[in-house]
Amino acid sequence: MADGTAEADTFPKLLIRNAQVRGLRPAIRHKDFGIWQTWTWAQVLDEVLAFSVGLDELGLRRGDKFAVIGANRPRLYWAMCAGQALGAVPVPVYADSVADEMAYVLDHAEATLAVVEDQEQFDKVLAVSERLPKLLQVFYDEPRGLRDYDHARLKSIDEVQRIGRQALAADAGRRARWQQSVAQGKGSDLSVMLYTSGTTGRAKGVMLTYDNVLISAQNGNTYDRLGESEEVIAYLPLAWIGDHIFSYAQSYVAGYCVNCPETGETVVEDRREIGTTYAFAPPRVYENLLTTTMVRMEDASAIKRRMFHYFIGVARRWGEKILNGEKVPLHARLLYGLGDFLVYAPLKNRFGLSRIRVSYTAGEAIGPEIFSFFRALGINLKQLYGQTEASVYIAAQPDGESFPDTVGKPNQDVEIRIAENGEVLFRSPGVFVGYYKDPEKTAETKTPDGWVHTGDAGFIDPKTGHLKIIDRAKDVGRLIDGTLFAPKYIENKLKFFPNIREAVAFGDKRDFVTAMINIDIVAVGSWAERNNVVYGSYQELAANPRVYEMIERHIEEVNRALVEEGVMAGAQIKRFLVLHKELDADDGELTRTMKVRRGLIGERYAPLIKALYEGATEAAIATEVTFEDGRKGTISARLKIRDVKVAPVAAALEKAA
Amino acid sequence: MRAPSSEVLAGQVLLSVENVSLSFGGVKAIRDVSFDIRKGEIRAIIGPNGAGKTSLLNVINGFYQPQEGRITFRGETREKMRPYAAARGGIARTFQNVALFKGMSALDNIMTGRSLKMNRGFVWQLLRHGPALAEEVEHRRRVEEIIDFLEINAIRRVQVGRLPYGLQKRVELGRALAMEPDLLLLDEPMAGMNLEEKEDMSRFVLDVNNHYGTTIALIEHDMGVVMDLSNRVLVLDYGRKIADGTPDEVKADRNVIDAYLGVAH
Amino acid sequence: MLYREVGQYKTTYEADHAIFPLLQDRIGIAVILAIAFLFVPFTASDFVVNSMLIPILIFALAAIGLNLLTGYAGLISLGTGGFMGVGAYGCYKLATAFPQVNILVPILLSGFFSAAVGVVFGLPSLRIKGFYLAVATLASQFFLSWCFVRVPWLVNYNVSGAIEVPTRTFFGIPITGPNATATTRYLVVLAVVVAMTWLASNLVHGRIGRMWMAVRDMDIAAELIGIRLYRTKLLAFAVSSFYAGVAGAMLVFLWLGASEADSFDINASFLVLFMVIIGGLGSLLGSYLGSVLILGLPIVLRTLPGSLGVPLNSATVEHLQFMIVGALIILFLIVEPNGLARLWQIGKQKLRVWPFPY
Amino acid sequence: MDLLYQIFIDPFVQMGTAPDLLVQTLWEGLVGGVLYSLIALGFVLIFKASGVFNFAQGIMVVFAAMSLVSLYGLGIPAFVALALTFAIMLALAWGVERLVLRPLVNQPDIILFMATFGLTYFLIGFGELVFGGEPKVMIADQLFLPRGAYDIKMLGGFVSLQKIDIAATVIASLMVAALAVFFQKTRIGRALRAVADSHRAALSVGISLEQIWVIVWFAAGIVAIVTGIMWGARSQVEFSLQIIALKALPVLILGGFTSIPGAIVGGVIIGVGEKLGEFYWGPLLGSGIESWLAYMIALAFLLFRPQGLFGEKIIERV
Repeated sequence: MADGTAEADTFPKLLIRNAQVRGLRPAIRHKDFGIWQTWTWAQVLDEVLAFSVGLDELGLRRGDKFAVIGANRPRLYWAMCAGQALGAVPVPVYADSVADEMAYVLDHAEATLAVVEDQEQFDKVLAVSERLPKLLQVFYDEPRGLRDYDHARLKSIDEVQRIGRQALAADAGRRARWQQSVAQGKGSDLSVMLYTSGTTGRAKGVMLTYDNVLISAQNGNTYDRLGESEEVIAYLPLAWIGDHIFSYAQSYVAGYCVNCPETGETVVEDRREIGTTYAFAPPRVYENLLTTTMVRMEDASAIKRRMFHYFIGVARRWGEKILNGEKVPLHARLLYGLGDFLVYAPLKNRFGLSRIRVSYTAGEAIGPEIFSFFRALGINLKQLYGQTEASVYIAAQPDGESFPDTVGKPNQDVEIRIAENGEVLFRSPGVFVGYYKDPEKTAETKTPDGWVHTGDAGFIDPKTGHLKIIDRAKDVGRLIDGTLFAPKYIENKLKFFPNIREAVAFGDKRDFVTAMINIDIVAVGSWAERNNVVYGSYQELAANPRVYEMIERHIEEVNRALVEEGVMAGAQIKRFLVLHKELDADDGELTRTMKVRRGLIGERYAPLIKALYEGATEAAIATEVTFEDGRKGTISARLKIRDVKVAPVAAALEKAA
Repeated sequence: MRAPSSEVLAGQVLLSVENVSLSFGGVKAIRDVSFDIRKGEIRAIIGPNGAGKTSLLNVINGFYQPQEGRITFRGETREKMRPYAAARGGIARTFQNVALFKGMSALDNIMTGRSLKMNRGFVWQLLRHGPALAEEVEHRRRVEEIIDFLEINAIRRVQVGRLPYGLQKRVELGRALAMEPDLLLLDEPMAGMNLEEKEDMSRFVLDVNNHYGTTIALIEHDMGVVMDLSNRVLVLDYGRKIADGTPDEVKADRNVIDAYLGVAH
Repeated sequence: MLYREVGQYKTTYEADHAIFPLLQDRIGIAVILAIAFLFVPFTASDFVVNSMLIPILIFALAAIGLNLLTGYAGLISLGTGGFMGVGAYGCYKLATAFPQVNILVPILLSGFFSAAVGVVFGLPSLRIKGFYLAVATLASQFFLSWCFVRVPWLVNYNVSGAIEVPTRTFFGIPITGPNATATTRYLVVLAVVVAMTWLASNLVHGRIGRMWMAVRDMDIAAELIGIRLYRTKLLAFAVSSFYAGVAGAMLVFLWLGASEADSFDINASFLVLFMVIIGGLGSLLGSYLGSVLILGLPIVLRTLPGSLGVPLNSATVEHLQFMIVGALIILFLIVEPNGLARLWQIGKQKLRVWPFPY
Repeated sequence: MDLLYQIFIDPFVQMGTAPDLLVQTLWEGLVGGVLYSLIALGFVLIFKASGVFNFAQGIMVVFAAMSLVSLYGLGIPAFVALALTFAIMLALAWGVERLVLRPLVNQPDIILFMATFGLTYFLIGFGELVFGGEPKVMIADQLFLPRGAYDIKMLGGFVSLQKIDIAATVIASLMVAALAVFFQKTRIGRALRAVADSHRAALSVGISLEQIWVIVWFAAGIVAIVTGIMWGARSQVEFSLQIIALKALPVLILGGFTSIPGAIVGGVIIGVGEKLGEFYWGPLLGSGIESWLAYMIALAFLLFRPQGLFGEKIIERV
């Protein structure tokens, strides 16, 4: 922790420091009214000061909690800092959460006021306001449509800032007093509360101190040598620890510029305009980029398409090596250079990733070919393993050590330990204080000596010394013959195939492993068009024998891979079926964050599972579904079930050896 | 249902049309129609096809010249409106089947709406620097507010010819708003839209009315929409006024029911 | 492919309203200008300069003029030739009336004559549209060319009935008349054309350009927005004719050196109209491309057989030339009715989204 | 004052004093007008049915005349040559439809207009290549067209009527009559009228657009042949003649682009006006004013009746 943070150990202090050290550098931009409105650090300080004093005037006190609800907008980030300057604690809330979820968080956090983006968010708060006696005031950013509302407990942020500026103008000492209150803040104070929606149960409020967040941010910066000249684009949920660290903490520590896109659908254009140097995204973002790329290229002229695929081939062959600085033959370099001119550079230009230095994927496992695709283009894509409870950083891949199936080495100041049941434990400066108002949960996850149970099972890969995550620890089971069975691990391997959208594997306390597959309608659909397979509906396409064959091949590949892994060679998939409907969050089969609800699926599709294990070649099923417009109905179908070849273990082991 | 707020019903008259008749050759499009529009209200004009609704709008903003009658706008009485005078006076208009400038981007279309408000001379325009640029920028700022208001940021640069119908209608509304009108005439703003688009458009119409305080006269077929949006409804049939009043009154009116159920005249 | 737009973001409306928002375009323009001003003069042969570059530039200017009227304001005109003539004769009168004045002054002032005439013959455009208007402009064309022949005053009663361009100097260097070198004349023309193109692009990118296009695309809506149709249309006629006039003046003073009345007859009008249509309505770039094609093609066709060693007598070549030009015009219209400029636009778009098709 | 006299009084005095000259002028104007009408007719036919403003009508006239003369020159009997010429015009119509119109269907008018320009250039080049550039003499006698003139003594002077002119007038009238019948009575004719209104309407009559285009262009071709013969017989056949196409434009303005009677009336007005102007006012301005007089007449007329003589008033809808 070299510069700054030692003396500047809170966000407000960092802001003041930045305003002094790099007052004229851009701190945050927002594509608004068609151009990039820009604020320098000095300006941000001015805005936050006014905002903060305004909040003070309106009665926000040290220790109060206040909710921040909305998309990534400068003023919402300022709101956090403005509150923190008074010693209050921001509680960012997922903007897409429904009123009920919102009510729970605000109530549980005992928020006294909320800063919301616009009418949409306010309406949600309003809808549940009677359940929130503690919530006294709401401030909004976007006035549109709120004109007619009762403004007794409602103010625009402008208004708040105006009040602040008045107070500052009225009283010369005001500013000094504000600075004192900033000075009172210590690194050990509570900085933020982030609610994590686990796969089960109510959301838990993770309490993080300034030290947790800022030291982790500092370590992250040194790890990737991030400086004040970085450009990042902030489009991921405020309430997500990732965004909090990357678009807030690291920016304040390093002094780099954060860019807020104009709207959700213009992110790609906006990213292209800005040219981000440092990026962070869950796998699906990269996945979508790749899928759209491939789909679009299908419409390109034949020559262009061939050229594209040829050079992508070249890239896949040599790109990684070149990126990792290995030595490659001259002709390969030349070929790659040509490809760079014709394909890679233009492609990165379209993605807006031409200037990218470091780009992380985290939160989920990423498909190997997706991963290697971006690496091959010369994009320094790396994996990261983190948690809210760790202020993100647990493990990450160092430059030049990227592998699709590992999550990297422990970050600076982080210790990792594997429990005998295979669960990963860690200890670091980022370790959270505890769950808000929930000591026993805290005790469950955090040992007295500061070790945290990640709840993930994993192992240190002997080859690379990197951490590998298999699955949620509680989901890891064993077949009757005792072989280790990690459904998630298998499912991910399956999902890596673009044609497979979701997969659910069964096998715990059973003789062998089976799987239910969800095809990806986009990928398989365009495959069907190209191979003139006619289909009328998702159901029809899913049942198509040629689709079955395709899926079967994929599964065989997975089996081979499992064998090579060694550890789970015994847990190969023996039988599978392709589901007639997409697993859907609206039907409760997935969580809002698109994780499968294994238990519920187990019950709902019991007849199918039964069939899978009784060796039947067909099974009937009727399921209730919820349509777009909320109506309910049932779909019923007869599904074919297939056996799959399993790879000979012994042979493979020899190969491995 | 939108309760006709008392101050609107009391509000003073912005525009009144007295005994207006209009005919093309022998065809009588409007026969001796009188009605008024009050400041700040949303005034619906309904009636079966060929009832003369559009012609009435055309008379109000001076595109057609009536043979008889008077038009009083902002206390100023005229035999006939002139398009330029109408526009200057603050009457803006959208069209039944979108009349955008097809060759131009959404942004330029809306910018064109501000032509009246821009007055840097030809020479400055030639140089496109100093005052001319400053003016351009100032008006761009205003236009961007409208773009933001109508949530068409994403299609700012798209040539309007390529836009889906619903968005075209929105851009056209934007162009009209760019004139900062006191009276906004909407000719079937929701024609040919799906439910969702209709709801959006209704929301925009209401927002315009209360955010900019613009008085609005709109022609609409969808009765539901009319009832939700408007303070008062004028009903035309065969160029004649057959009813005029609050949505409920009109709904109850015998003539209206006949006209809509198509009883022989 | 060549376009790298990453990092080109705008923080002000001034920057956003730039005529070339993309860095790559700005570079391209700079390079072209550099070549035109610094490279060409020292390398190109007099033949190339005289028989290609100068006329191409001059007609490009005329085409820009017509494009402002037809392409932007949507008013068809078949009178360009006449307006060019007015410029030429006007310039001649001025130049001979005030010999001491620098020749560039009358060349530019002559535009005002044609502008005035243009407005007069533009008046019908308030009542009539489309082909009717085209024919109305034909009236001006025929009337004017008649004047050029019948009014000896225009040529100061020369027995030849033609304009004879006097030698005039600019800082001691002759730029008009027999002893002005091709290169100097080229540079003068280039300077004027570039400057006027810049002005034109300013115009069409601003309020006036938008008003013209509004009138073109949907005059009713334009009128109800408060755009005064007659002002807008007449302004278009004035500006358009001004450009034509200057082009005409340069045609005589900086290219032909002397002119018969028939340099400005109906064929001239059609020639320019071709350039605009083939080049692309509503595109300044198109005006240049059109000029290059329409003037370049015959030269190519004339020189081609010879260079290929095919023995053809000049008459036959002449006829073939007519046929081919005719056929090519039709072909171009079929391939890309929106003109060469659109082809360029499409190409550019492809380069921007490369490797994607859209 | 003196000028005013020359303009407003003197010409009419002359008319009064030498009525025979007046009649002569009127007659020549009439004949000239008839020929204008013929060309205008060609335009109208095509414009009515395909919305194409066919600038090539002029060159078609020349082309037709040239073919006829040249074919005869090859020793083919006159009427066979005439028949062959018809065939040629049919081929031309077919070719135009195939190579020009079909690929450009649904393009804006201006584009099609330009295309006919290209066509003109092509035909000029092609024609000169085949028939050679030099003027030719129309085979009037072989087609049994009368020559010479009747000199009628009237109004104290002589009025001479060229027989060929009379013939021209008669034939033109017959032709118009024929076309009128064709349009009113025949199925195809009605189809053509339908097309003018809407293309679908035409299809409902059971004729494809392509066919219709071929037909109208062929019809225009026939008109061209007749025009060519007449015009050629009066002066001679040369390519410069194609410019007379432009002369037809003011006629169209007067008569409206879609009205056959309009074309006739307009033609006569222009023809007569032109001759009178040239003869009585020309000297004041220095001769040659007929080069623009027609347009000025048309223009002046336009300002008062934008939709032409027979066009109906347009009501703009929004």
